Amino acid sequence: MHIDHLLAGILRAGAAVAALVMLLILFFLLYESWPVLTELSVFRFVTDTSWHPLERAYNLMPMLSGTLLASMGALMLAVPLGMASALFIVFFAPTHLATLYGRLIELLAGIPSVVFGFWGLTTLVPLINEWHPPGASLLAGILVLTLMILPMITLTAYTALAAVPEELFRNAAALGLSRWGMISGVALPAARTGITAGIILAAARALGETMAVLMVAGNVVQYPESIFDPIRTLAANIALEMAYAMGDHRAVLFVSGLLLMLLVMALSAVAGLLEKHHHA
Amino acid sequence: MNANQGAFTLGPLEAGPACCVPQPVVQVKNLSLQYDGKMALDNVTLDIYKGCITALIGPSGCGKTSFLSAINRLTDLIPGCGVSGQILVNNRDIHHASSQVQVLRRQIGMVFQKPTPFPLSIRRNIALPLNEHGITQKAEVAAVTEQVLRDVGLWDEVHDRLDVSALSLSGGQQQRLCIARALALKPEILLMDEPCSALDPIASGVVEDLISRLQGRYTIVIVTHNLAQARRIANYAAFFWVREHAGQLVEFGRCQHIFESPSHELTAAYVNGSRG
Amino acid sequence: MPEMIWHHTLQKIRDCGVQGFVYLAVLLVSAVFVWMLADLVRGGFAHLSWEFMTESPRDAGRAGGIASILVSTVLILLVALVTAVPLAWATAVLLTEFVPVTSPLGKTVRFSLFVLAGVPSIVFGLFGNAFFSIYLGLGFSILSGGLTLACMLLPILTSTAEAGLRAVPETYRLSAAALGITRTAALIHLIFPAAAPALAAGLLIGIGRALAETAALLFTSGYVDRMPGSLFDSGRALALHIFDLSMNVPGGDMPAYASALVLVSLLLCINILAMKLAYSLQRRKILT
Amino acid sequence: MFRKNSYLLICLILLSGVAAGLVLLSTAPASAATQRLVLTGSSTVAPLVSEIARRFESLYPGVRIDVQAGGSSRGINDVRKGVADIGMVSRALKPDEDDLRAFTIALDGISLIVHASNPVVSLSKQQVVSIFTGNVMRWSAVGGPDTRITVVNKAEGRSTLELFLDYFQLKNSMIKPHIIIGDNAQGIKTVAGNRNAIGYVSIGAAEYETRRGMPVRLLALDGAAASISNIQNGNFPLLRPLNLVISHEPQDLARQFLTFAQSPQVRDLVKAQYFVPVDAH
Repeated sequence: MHIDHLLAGILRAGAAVAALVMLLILFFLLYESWPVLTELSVFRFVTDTSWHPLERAYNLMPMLSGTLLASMGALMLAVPLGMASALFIVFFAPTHLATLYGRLIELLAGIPSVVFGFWGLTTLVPLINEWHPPGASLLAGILVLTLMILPMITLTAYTALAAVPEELFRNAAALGLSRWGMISGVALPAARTGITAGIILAAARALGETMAVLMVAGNVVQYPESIFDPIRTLAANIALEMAYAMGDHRAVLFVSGLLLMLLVMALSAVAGLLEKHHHA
Repeated sequence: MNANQGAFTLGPLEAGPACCVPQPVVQVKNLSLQYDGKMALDNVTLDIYKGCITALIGPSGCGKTSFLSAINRLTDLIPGCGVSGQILVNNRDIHHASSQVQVLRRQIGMVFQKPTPFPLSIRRNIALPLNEHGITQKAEVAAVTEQVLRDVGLWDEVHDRLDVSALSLSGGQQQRLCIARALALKPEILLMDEPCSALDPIASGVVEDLISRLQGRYTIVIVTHNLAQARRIANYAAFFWVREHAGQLVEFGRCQHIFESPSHELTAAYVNGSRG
Repeated sequence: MPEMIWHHTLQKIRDCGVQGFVYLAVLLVSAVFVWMLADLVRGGFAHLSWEFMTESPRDAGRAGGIASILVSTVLILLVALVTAVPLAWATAVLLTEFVPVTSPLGKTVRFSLFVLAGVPSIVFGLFGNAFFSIYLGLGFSILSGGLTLACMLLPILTSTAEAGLRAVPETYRLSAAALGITRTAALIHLIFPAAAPALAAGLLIGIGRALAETAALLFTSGYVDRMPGSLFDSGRALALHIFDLSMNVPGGDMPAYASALVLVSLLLCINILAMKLAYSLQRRKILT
Repeated sequence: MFRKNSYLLICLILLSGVAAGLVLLSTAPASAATQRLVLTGSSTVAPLVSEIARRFESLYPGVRIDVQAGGSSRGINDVRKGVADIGMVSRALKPDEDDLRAFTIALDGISLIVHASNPVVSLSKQQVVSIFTGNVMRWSAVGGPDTRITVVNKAEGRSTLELFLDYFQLKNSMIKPHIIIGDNAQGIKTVAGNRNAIGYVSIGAAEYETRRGMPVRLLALDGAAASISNIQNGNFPLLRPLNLVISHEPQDLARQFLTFAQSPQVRDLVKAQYFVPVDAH
């Protein structure tokens, strides 16, 4: 009896520490960004002329727009391709090919972002540069992000589709539905919540990604006029400037970290809710 | 190996004395049980007699399994389960602060509906609970293992493969192993929750036979849906019924009485197969 | 009925179109990935050698190998695991075995881990820099990098362990309790062994994550590329080495390719191992 | 028995962790006994200091010197925060930095670089300003091929950027860059990989990389060729000192290292990096 109590006590302590990490992170982000949040008006982050921290201009909007544009562009490419990949595995491919392709996608899901960034830097950027200088651009960022989130979308969509009961398909086939009729009418609606949750998680990943984008997007703070213009994302900005930032500048970087975290948290909360809703 | 070796006294079952005496070992007084505030068992008072087989019968959901779990305090493990009333085992309140639940459960063995061997070897399945209760000497553990496997008639079937996974046994064998595992701790009381219902008819027959041979040595409380089985092996029977969404004890008495001349019309209807 | 035939023809065309799109997409995705992997192998294989694995980098990584990088990577990983695994598994055991799913404690812990799982890695880097490097005074060291990674690994290790422990049949717990076995003993002798494949798979996933991480280490473990003498020294992780070589070292592409190849093969092995464990787990579930 | 295997695997991973931990614990006291110096800051100074540190270590066994690049501002920042013992700063200290003390170890210049295939050999001050502010978008306007110019700018916090802006009397917000880079080496690598790019870096670093075969070329500034001799005789207009800075009275080891870094013992190293030793100035 007492040994169980002892163990429960130890476990409680462990769990408390694990839970405290979250609070600690929040506390330190707030603590470090506090000087700016209290001294500077929040509007400065929207109304300042640009992002020139050494000239005390702290407009985060160009980087926020860069972050959102890169993520949305990546989603626009990765969702159709990822869905097609999942449909291929579940419905179109012969078994051995499906397994092979599934393995390929699983392998890609494990490739670190820095390798994607490296490949983008050495292969994609020079290619785009040939076509439309300077090469390091929103487009390169979008392409690299697409490669990164595509496996994620495929795997979640595959899991959701595989969880649709087999009888539904048999019934659909018995009703004489065409293949696309079956997929669009039965499979996709049945797997909808799972797929959506996967896409939202992929979006969160794209928003928070640092290294790959840092390496290929050019990192110029601006509102891009075309996809060939370079951009800087919030995450890349932190990685780029954190090392030497002092005073307000450092605090603003923590603010952008906070902003990024809230964005990503909101997305994963939506995904979590969807999933819960789905299971209920 | 000689079965009578060492301190272990249980002889071959066939030779054991069969004594079922109307002397209460377990006294259940005003037991009520609820899950998250919903009453599952309402005010049950019942005595379990020493050395006898008591069958708990009644339709599904009338609280028989809950009643069983309350006796060895397995209800502690169910979140949101509340128990009120008193249960005395050998005149000691099982909920009394000084009574240790591990000791209680050693004293009261339990066998579940589905065979539940641990994913370990056959030998380890029996050795693990022994070790946990302080019996660690290898020779003693081996002796007990052989003894209880003989008791359940499994020794001849498995003695040459004690180190294979218990999961490789057939369903009937697994259930007998579970009974052997419970017997290894030398319990006074055995609780059995439909021990035959998950088995095929032949395996079920073997296990039923085993249970009836255990009569007299152990006080057995068995939940069963098989009325014929209850009639064949039990000395006493307790009939439960659902009233107002909660299980209640309707009638308790000798088996013969319950099945042949029940005092309550519900019991009569149930044992005749017209209700339930 | 000509309309009906027309309708069916349309359907067929549509089906073909969809099929065409799916095949095209798959072909494109496979082609790009094969292109990428081929690039890595082509670029890195020639540079790989025994010396590359056993020598320390010289001349900013252009010459020499990655031995010190590998040592730093392993050390950072170990610090992360030694810290995160006990915490994560303790939390998982508490959540599955000791508190009900709906209890306030369980809900709080689960919620905070859920939130933690959504935090971008660069934010972990910010936190690690502010807390471990500056507030605790660990500076740029393997210790602060490893501890930052540990925070990052907590949610993934906890959730995999929790799922693994929950998959252990309830009957084991009940029958162990019915035999008067303490929870602690049941945990050690029954539940942990039964959940071992899931725990191992989760551990491998965590290791994979940690090996791939760059952003969280940028401002915590630093990027000194020398052989670390102690945990208080700065150490450059393999992923960070690739980043530095490709961004900051003219002529660093070849060793960067080779390092990337090493990292990807390492992660590949870990993934295959994790997948094998997961599959064997599934197969066993079907068998029993 | 896969379960057994995975149990073994877990044990193995954890055991190796514990073992490694023990090994490290046992080595920790030993390494605590060795003296350690951390230097961070300018990517221009870092390669030189790394070489100096290596020589210093070979002269004084048991000393470990870690060098990390990241920009002059980082050097100042880290020294102030106590994260680094010595900061590397590739410019003179500013008036608001009088809490620090600087030790100059070499001189360097800053000049523009283009890809080696670019026919342009020199640019006037006005042309540079036009290019960097986005008024001139194509190389043809300054005598090059008819391609778009890719402007490579330095990230904020780099002293190379500050000195460049100062010299051309620009503000960073006026520059219309296409790529932002951090380290000198990244700038050289970017220009080497892009035929249309123009950037500006430390002359020493550019010289070092061109000698190693990087396809970049230094442009003359205001008619003065970006050469070592022009820096040495002070004819080059965009000069700067390479400094090591400290925030308080240096400990024994730090003082020893500072003295060593300024001594003639490292002059060959300074020259090997294509910088100009101070005593020769």
